[in-house]
Amino acid sequence: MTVLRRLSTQRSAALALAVVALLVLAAIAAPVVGWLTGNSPTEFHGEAVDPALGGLPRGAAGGISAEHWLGVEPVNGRDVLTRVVYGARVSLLIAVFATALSVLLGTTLGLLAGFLGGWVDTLIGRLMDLLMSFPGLIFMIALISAAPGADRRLLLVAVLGFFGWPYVGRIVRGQAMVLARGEFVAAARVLGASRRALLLREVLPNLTGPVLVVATMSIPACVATEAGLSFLGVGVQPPTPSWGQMIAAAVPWYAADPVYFLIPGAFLFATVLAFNVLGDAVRDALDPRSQRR
Amino acid sequence: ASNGNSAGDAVAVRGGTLHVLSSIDLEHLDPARAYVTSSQDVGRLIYRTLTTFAPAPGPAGGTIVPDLATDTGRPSDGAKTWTFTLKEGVKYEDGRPVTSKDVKYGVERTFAAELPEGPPYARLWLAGGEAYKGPYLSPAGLASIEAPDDRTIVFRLNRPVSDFGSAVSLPMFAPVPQDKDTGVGYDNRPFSSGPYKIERFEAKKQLTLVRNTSWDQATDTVRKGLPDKVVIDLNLDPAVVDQRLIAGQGEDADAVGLEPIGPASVGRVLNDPQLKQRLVTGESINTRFLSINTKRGPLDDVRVRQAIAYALDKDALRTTRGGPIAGELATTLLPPTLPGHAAEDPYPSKDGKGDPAKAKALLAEAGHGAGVTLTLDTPATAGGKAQGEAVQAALGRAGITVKINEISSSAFYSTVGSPARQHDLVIDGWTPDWPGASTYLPILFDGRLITGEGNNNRAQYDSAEVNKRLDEISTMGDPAAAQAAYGELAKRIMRDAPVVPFLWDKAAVLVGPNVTGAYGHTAFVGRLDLVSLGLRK
Amino acid sequence: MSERSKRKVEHSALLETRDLVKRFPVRHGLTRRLAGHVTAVDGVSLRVDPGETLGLVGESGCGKSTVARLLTGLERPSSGTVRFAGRDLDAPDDPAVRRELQLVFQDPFSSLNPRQTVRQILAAPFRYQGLTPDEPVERLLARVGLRPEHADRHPHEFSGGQAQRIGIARALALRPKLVVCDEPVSALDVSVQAQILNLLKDLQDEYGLAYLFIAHDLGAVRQISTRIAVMYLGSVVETADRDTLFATPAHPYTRALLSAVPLPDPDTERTRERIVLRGDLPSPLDPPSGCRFRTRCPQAADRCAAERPVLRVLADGHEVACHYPEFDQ
Amino acid sequence: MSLLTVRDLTVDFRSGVRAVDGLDLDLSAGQVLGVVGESGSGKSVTSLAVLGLLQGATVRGEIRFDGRELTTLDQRSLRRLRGDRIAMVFQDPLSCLNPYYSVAFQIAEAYRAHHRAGRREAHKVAVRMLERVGIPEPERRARAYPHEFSGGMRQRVMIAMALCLEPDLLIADEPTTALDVTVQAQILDLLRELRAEAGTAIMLITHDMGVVAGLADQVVVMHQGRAVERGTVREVFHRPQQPYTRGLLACVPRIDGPLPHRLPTLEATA
Amino acid sequence: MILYLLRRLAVTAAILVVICAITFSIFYLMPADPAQGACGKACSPERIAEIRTTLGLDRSPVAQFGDYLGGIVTGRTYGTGERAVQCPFPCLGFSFQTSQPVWHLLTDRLPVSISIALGAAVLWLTVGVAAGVVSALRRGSLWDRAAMTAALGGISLPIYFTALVLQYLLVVQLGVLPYPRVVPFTQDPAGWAESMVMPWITLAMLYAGVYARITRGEMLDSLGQNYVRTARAKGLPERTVVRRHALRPALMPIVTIFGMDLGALLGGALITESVFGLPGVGKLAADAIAGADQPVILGVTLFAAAFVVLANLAVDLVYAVLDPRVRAVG
Ligand SMILES: Nc1ncnc2c1ncn2[C@@H]1O[C@H](COP(=O)(O)OP(=O)(O)OP(=O)(O)O)[C@@H](O)[C@H]1O
Ligand SMILES: Nc1ncnc2c1ncn2[C@@H]1O[C@H](COP(=O)(O)OP(=O)(O)OP(=O)(O)O)[C@@H](O)[C@H]1O
Ligand SMILES: [Mg+2]
Ligand SMILES: [Mg+2]
Ligand code: NI
Repeated sequence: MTVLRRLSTQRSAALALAVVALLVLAAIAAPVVGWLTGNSPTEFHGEAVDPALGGLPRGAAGGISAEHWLGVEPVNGRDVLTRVVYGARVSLLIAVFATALSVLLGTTLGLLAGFLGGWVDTLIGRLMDLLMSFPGLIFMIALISAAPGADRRLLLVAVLGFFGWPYVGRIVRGQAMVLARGEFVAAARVLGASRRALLLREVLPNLTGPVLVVATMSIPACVATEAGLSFLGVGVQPPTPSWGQMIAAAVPWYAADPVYFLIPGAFLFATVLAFNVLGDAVRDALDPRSQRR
Repeated sequence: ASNGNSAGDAVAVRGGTLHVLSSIDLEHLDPARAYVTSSQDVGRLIYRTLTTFAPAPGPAGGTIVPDLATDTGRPSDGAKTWTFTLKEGVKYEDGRPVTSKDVKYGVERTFAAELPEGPPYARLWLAGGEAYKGPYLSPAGLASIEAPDDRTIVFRLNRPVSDFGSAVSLPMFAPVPQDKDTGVGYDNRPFSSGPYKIERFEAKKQLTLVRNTSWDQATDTVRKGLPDKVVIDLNLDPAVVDQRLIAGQGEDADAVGLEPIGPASVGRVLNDPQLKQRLVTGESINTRFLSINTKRGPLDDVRVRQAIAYALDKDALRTTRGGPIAGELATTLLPPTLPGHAAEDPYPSKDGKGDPAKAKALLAEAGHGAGVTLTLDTPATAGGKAQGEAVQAALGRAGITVKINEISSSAFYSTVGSPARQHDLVIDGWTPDWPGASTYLPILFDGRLITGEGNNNRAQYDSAEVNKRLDEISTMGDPAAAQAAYGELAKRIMRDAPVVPFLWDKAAVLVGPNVTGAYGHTAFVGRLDLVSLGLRK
Repeated sequence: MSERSKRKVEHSALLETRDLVKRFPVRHGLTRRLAGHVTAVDGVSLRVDPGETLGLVGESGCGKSTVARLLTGLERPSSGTVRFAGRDLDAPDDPAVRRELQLVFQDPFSSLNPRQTVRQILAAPFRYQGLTPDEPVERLLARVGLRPEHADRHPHEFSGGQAQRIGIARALALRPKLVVCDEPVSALDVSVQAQILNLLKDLQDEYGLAYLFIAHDLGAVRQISTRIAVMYLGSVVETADRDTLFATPAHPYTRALLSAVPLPDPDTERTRERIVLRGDLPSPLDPPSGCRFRTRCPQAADRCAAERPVLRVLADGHEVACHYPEFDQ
Repeated sequence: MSLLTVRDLTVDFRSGVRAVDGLDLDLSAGQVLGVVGESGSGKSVTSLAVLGLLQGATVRGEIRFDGRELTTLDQRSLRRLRGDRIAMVFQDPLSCLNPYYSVAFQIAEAYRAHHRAGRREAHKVAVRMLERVGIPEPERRARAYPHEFSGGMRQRVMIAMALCLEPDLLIADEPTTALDVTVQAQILDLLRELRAEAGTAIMLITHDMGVVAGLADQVVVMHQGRAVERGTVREVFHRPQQPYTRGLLACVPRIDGPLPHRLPTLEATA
Repeated sequence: MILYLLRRLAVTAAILVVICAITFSIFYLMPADPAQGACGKACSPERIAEIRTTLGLDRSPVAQFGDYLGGIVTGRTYGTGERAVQCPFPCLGFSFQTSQPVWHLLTDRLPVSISIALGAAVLWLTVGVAAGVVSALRRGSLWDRAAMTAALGGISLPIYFTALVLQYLLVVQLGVLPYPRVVPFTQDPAGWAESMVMPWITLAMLYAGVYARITRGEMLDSLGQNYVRTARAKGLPERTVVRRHALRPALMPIVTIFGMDLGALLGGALITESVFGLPGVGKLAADAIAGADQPVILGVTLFAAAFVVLANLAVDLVYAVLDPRVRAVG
């Protein structure tokens, strides 16, 4: 919690925290936003678009109006604002769960590798090398399209988490290795601590800092990758909105209806930026020596 | 439909480089394997077939005219034997004459398992075709194709086929000299008998055609061969193709699109009079429909299917494809561009926007007042997604919950073509291989042709009455009567609502300001007929 | 204690090592090629009697810390034995043995877990041993001169000297018989050094502890030790009673070492005779043949290169490993 | 004549720490000034302030070197002075040598910063300097990298680097603290020799009273940024005026003399 | 050293085989049936079976995998008899879709990918490193804060977003650049550069941000090193101090990351190439996945992985050359 306090004293970090909080709030309160604006994320508004012009939204700036605050989607006239807030739910949830998965896997395996060393380290190290030399995106697409029946959201979480853990693992392994050689671990060993106790009581608590930093950094990476995957055609199933899904749908329209393209893009950018700023700030807060700011 | 800008001041000049911009890949150049429209359209520049489509806009384009052959074929033996005579003076790119043996060899190649993808007619119709494995395994050849001399070729069929003369317009009836056959490799470099030969082909990237100097305009009534060079850029981003053509600058002034413009470009083009002038709209013989799996759940009840037919918002579906420019809302199976079309609207709604009330009533009558839940298979493409959502929204109004099952586009056809793996609904469509219903209704609605894999009858529609009628029509000697009979049968099928037609396609293609002779061709689903294009100087 | 009485209790040595050897593989460069083995500890035999302090001195890299790690089970010997309180220490994780043999580290901060409070750190020995603390943390703190309110602070809130006190308190928690102190004062300021040395002495007086006190600072060793062993390149070259060692060092290395320590007195410092050794400590990867010290020894002879001297008794309690020990002085 | 005069030197760090607080120093040419004090007493900061190498700190007071006021000198002139007339040897020789360059390069670099000299010539100077500070086989060892040297040899390299320009003043900040006593004795011998030969003035910073006793002419004892005691080495060691100095001398355990059961401690730092 | 290289190469090969095996098995799970795809819209089950045989899909997966690996090492022959097709070393098979040798497809597209990757790399290295160095030297200044904010922004921008916004501004609105198309460098260097500018900027926006941040951090680190203080104490000009004593060590980690990024980029500029429709290896991969073109996906995956692994090896070797501490004791 001291970390949180230190964060709030930094202006940029406080701002980023506010943005993230606002987004989370919007995501949670998505139905409220729908109710306020009187729109649902899946309802078509044929009257808001002009079929004769290929479904271009009627009115200026992508059909921004009193009913549709951020305009409507071309072709089907769905409300962009409602879809953006519902999309935030999906995108953030996937990112958070994927991060949780990769942190769990990465911490466990990285800890074991770094602490136990020897063949365990070799094995896990090789596994991480292997996973990191995979062309990840190609693989994610292939894996997701290989399992067509499953729930895409779970699949995305699984795939993002699975390909993300080596990055956590590498950092944890390095730290655990240093810590395992450290004198306070030696002290505990001299006192007769079991391996389990060494791992859980002495080493693990000292990893919370780096893990927290990679986790904060991993969330925006997951949001962006999820969007990228949607862009490449393997996102969540329609009509569930996600930001990547929306951007992907808007790509052909970027010249005809730039507003439609810019809005989910801007949300995505703001989110990723906010998390990145936050990640930096967390790192600085945890590491007083850091002279980054 | 506009006939493009070929009229007026257009002065077609020989020479120049024509650019063709395509957002997809030419699947195959090998005539044995070419079966998609763009391959056929491009193929016409490279090789000649026994007959071919007339190079003309509108319904005239559906007419079959002689190409390699001197006429459209002479049937005998009750249309079970077809004889063609080759024109004199038709030469390959190396100057040697095209012989009937090459045509025979070309057809035989299509039997080889290495060269799949092509149309099935040779295998289905030629006597002894079922057992033949292609020239690589049986070099002796197929006896039912005879080449008594260099200019005569005779096909012996296992059944009467009244429109075999149309069938031989397919690329698989193009000549292939045996010594030039490189098997699978032929796909990259087919030997030219047409006005252009291949200079360079990089799959999914670019095809460069240069003039075949051995080609003689005098032997060819179809192709104009105006540009010196044709460069086809493949696999471009569709939006980029549209934007380049809209800008029409530099080389792009000499460019045409191979595919219709995307929905996102429609507004820009139609709002700009100058651009609108460069938009060429062609009619097509393609019909789009929603297939309803008649074998599953509540869908075996005709009232449920009819409810879907009423509920479907055809207009919304059309909007996903670009609005009115993409075609007319369909009410029948056979489009007006096909002989045998008979106008009717068995499931009417205002402006084609669907009639949810009627649909609800029908559902209630069928005992599904509480609603039903169905699964729609769509390809995981932007278009598939948009159409799926339109179906979902429209049927949702009538209390039908639709779940969308996205399938990667590579797996899409094998999934929906497998009765075991397909779900309830699928957005579908069909283009006959030549104008007429004979390569349409029998393939799609003959219940006896339902197969475990590669199934085309995605409604799994199997009506003894319809099957019987299909057999009767296939033996009709008079093509006109047969087409009329197909028209009536189509109406009959619509009563059972196994499919809900929603769009009779049109294609709106952009051409560069410097291009002449552009028109949409029915046989190429309304896209440009490449053989007539030329450049202004 | 007189020399004589010490002889008598020989059979009841608290800690005794015999020919301890520890080799480490050394890898180098990009290829991580095995460059050879460092023999960090090369046949060390030591004994520590109950209640005494054995000082272990030597220059950096001579293997002092490795000895400490071998004794406390942090490292397994390549060969040789350790006997502690009459038992062979070959089961290094035997908690009961561990309890009586504790370690104090050089760097007071890195030996304390930064995430734990002092209370947690001082409770750890009991938790790891599965015991219930027999005295409150505050008592333990008081024993090393800290105040009760220090219990709930984190290590970084202390000065170096205070942190070292916590380390000592942790080592004392289980009431060990022997505490190995690996350079416990090297990282501290001179004024704090004195305090810690005094504390260690007080604790020894109070609890009858024995120490193995490792240092490179001869002054500190002299201050606290009863007996002193001098190490050079992995081996003990001389062992003697404190006063004997400082008065009559027999090994040339010991003599050089003593003469090199600067004395804080301008007059003596400027006039006394100095033995300045040539060169550096040889690489333990490739030690010299025979006597390890011969490359820097002012009186090396041929024999020194051929034959490795073993520790031999020079006088009562005075052992030296040299072919030509100095008897005079 | 005084070579270096420091008057009322005060250094404040941005963090609010006053590291040096009104310090006066005097050092004559060819003399050795010992600056002793405990960790954090401001010894290193003082030396850096003299060279103008302090960053993020405000330096007030006077630093006169050879008649020139250094605190107001422009960067260019100050740079010319560094290395050329005032050289410095730091405490931890490993981290003070750049691991990416050979030792000869690093010595030659210093030479070339102040002399017009070709690479080859500078290299020769470097080899000569290495030989002078007692590195065996200087020709061969010149091409070696710092990590291939032992601690004592690295410190010799540092000294060679400092002396290659024959400076008037050598500031040695704990030159032997990281070294073993036997090696320390070698380095101190080297410094003694250099001073005798070249007459270089040395400001010797250390916390080891013994080192000062053996080498210094004048001594300044620092405590919390101030000079608490100053005088000739004899005065300070034999008749210390301040209790702090007395404590400092007494609390260090010695290898000679009487052995107290408990060491006296400095109360101030408890 | 030779032995070491051989060992590393062996490990590399082993990793590639494992990657190959995993990729192979994943495409076994994929629902798309290449035979079905090849059969076209008018197809019979018998025909499908026939095609399966010719494609070798009826053999056991293990046997197919064996054939595949064998093909890479020794080349292999497809089909039998008169129409047998020789696929020379290194045979990665033929594309199901285009019947072209995969190796040929890859080498065909590599120039485009290399153009994109190298050009972008030059851009981001110069911009990123320069910005990072200046920021580090003027820590806390307005420039520093502006540069770091920009860097963070660059990092947070999704590639396709940057790409399309650039395209919208530069091409659609301002018309200063043409739509990206393939112009071989050898034919028309100016056109080549023009067509590559947007992909370069797009990638450089992202990576320059990353590199600026890394450079700044590393520079701050090395500027705080004692040897930098030594260099200043020697009286070296500040420029020399920065260049020689601060930048050089700071570049070491950058070299590492750069090697890995470049390796990854060559095999995987998936999104950039897709957005700009440039037919490089990444686009090849995207298309192959969309078309379930198993041999091509396998080929690209292996190729990309090989790049990453070899880049790692190269980085290690470069490290050994640059860092005397590693170079030592060879
Ligand atoms: N884990 C290890 N792997 C390889 N070599 C080691 C290891 N531990 C110690 N060494 C080597 O063994 C020798 C003795 O090291 P040790 O730490 O015991 O010396 P020390 O006397 O404690 O030195 P110091 O006074 O610097 O603490 C050194 O040369 C050291 O490099
Ligand atoms: N860059 C800096 N920023 C802030 N405070 C500093 C900085 N450098 C030194 N100080 C502070 O200045 C004081 C004097 O430090 P200095 O390094 O001069 O001590 P010292 O006498 O050299 O000690 P040591 O014997 O440990 O080297 C210390 O309190 C230290 O914390
Ligand atoms: Mg040690
Ligand atoms: Mg200092
Ligand atoms: Ni010391």
